Amino acid sequence: MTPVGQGAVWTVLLVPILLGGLALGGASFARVLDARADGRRVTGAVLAAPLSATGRLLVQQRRAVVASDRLLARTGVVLVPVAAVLAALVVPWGNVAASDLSVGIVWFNAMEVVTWAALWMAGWGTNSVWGLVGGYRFVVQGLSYELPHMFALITVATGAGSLRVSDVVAAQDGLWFVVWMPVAFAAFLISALALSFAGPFDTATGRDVAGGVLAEHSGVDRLLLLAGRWLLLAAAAAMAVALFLGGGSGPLLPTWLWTVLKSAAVLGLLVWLRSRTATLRMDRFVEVGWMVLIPLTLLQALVVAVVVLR
Amino acid sequence: MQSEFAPVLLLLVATVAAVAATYGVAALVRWAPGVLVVDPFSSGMAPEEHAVSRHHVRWYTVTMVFLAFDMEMVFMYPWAVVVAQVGPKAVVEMFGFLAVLMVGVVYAWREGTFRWT
Amino acid sequence: MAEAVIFWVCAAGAVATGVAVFRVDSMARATFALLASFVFAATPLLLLGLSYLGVLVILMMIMEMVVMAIFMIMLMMNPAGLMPMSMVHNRRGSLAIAVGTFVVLGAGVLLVDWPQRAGTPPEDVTFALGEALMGSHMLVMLVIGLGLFATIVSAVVLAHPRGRYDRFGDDLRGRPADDPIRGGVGR
Amino acid sequence: MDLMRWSTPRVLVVPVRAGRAVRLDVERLMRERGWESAASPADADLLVVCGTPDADTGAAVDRVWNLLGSPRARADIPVRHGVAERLDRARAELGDRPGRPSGRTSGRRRPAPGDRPDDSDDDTRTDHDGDVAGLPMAERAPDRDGLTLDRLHLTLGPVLPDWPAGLVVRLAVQGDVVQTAAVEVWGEPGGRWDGPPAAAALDSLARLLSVCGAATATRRARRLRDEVLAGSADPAALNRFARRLRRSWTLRWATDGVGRLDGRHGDLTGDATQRCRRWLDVVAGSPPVPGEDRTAAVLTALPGLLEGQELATVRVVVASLDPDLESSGTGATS
Repeated sequence: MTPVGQGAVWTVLLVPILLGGLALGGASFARVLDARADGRRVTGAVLAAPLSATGRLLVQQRRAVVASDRLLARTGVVLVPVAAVLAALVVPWGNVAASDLSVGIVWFNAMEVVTWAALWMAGWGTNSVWGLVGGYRFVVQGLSYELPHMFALITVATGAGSLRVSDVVAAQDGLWFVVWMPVAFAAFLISALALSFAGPFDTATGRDVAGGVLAEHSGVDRLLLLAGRWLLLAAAAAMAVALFLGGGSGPLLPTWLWTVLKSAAVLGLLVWLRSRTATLRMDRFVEVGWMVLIPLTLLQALVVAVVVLR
Repeated sequence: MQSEFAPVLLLLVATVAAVAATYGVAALVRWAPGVLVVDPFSSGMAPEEHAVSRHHVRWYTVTMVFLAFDMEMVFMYPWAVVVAQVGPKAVVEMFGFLAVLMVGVVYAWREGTFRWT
Repeated sequence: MAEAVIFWVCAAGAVATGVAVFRVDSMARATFALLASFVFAATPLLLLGLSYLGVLVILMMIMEMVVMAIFMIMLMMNPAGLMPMSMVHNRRGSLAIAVGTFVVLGAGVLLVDWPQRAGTPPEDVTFALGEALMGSHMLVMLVIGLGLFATIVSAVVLAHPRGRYDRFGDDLRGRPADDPIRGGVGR
Repeated sequence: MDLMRWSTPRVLVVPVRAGRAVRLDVERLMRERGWESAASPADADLLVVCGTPDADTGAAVDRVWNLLGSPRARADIPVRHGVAERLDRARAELGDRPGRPSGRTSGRRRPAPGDRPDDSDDDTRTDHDGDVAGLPMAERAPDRDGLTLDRLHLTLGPVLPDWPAGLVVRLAVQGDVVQTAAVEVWGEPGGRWDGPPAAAALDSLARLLSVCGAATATRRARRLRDEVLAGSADPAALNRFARRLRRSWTLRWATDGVGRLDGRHGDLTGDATQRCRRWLDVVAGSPPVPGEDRTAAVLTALPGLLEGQELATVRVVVASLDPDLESSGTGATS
């Protein structure tokens, strides 16, 4: 397989487009699962539901709670999609990376952490109990998933001996990392759901707190938060492909297509998991994150480090 | 800019422009302009006070344990890059370091830090 | 040229957001103004080619400032700043210290004879950092490790309201633990 | 713009005591048409009131109606006749009208000159009482652990998605821990539930699943409920559904140890998981445990179960007990 190279400058502009397409596909798939659970037929309208919902939110009036901190709330809302797209910058699409940063893995980590601040601001800024509780729930979720997430990333970096995503892809020539780092892969998938506050990790926007962070956002603000959530999930799925599933390697098809297909498959898996689970309450998950996930991912890192020594 | 971060700047500008465009489109197609200022949703009751007050979190010790544990990331990312070259010494040292921290975490667990109290 | 522009934008941004920390009424805004200031300060590191350190500062500062926001809002009066308040105390003394520090540092910048660069920067700065940590600066890392361990223990001892004797009883044999809200591991 | 015509509305369903028949119809039609249930007024553009609310509940519904941004539409459906038509009409209203005049405010702000929409931050004004924008800041009160902390008041119900009709729980929370809880019942009850017990169990289950965040299982529960009511349910499908939920460990995690009631409470005994299992038994075909005045027992036990708990468990406790206020005569407005 040809090694991943730095693309021309304009390829940067492909990142939001590809990521947006992937996110839209994921959202459509979620609607399909919903429709099947409801016993409705899957029609074109169901597939296009994310688009029509976008239209609906664009038309909807914006609202703000009295005496709310609109500056913080809007900053938080805007930061979610922006951080998602920036995180996806280092993902190689086939053998072209829009930007192959030498510290790509740390960059992904840093951009994903932006959602901590963003969601907290978006919740606190609404001056509503629901938003407040949701924002705080996301912070404690972050405190619990972040270390296993980092250890998964470090395990990959150890395996490749580099923080550069293209080196990670090159190191998987022959044997994908998922084969000998299954625990890290699982931890990464868990944290992919957690960092995009989706699926079993949606306490921050739970129905039990009337939507939490989302409770008081409507119109275009709500649109950006929801879009940002899908973009984050898509970015994490694409990153999982580069880190664990050999990037664009595969027979017959061009490498970029393999990347897209694998990303879509991982995203589909995440969306399916999301639909099949109940929300994990944070008063339970904190302890699991610290006492189960951290030791497991540490052991995985140890195994990989020993293997790398040879 | 010779730095490798030039594409980051470009993408940042492009994304912010896209977000601004979304706001712009919304402003054009919205049926009702402006921002509706409302009371917070309280199941149909009138709110009794502003929600933004001192918010007591019951898991604040977790934040401190996290900050301490998190510091080892500063070392661990560069460690991951060199471990193959440096050899067994690097593995022993890093995991010794982590084992010490893990003992601290287990201690904190026994004290009930990871529970809402 | 572009580098100079970015540097000056970041410099001005860092100072402006730093000033904002003391000008805004809201603890939440003050915290995130400080975060913005740190991010502006981290960007010149990226310009210097210290990619790892620059990104790391951004990563760490986001996490730390979010934690700081939690404590600011838990402990400070009127955290939303809905009532007017001031973040400034002892105006005269702090002004004197600030001006004095600025003069000393500024004088240092102008008066010190800056050395010429000896040698060349390493090819891969992150790799060099890792080698230094695992080699010549090993002791530093070990000391920090023990320091962090002590931090965890003392934070728990000082700040945690309920200890093991509250949870397991005086003989530490009570199972399951007596907690007001149960957790995820070991019931 | 036609953008509203393409999309499916998001509906804030307001259940009213004695309005169960209407609610069941509304929920079935929503499911068939793919209309989603909104979690809060900001999420909604359609407000559907199922039944005839009493004066207090009506005022609460009006207050919530004021929180909906434009475009919005409202359907008050007092009786079971013509539910589909009323929903259609509300839907059409949503797509046709240019919305309400812009810039309505909460009334807590000084009226802007000329009722102009206001995009500035000047709604945060301190008046002479020390109130900001017409609302006071939170007061402090002693908490469970002997500290003195800021306290927020939060009311759950009457207008809240996935909430038992007519129940109002007033909470005082510090951080996200409940310090005090008081229970009220609003409105007048309707007739007894005469449908199959499996449908009642599925209806209660759907509420519990929804607040536990099991979105797909919620949809499936509602669908099966409608099938049971229509008499077209496949026993195998019901069994499969019950078996699958019994196996779901995330659901068990959400309910284990929550809201535990000891002995002498009939089918309320145990924690939320056990109560959930009992519903699943009924769904799978076993006869329901006859409980004498279950509703009164729930209302008595509720405050004690909620105090000292984290906010996340409050909804689970209530949903797992699910007082049947829609048909029960217990507890007039208190």
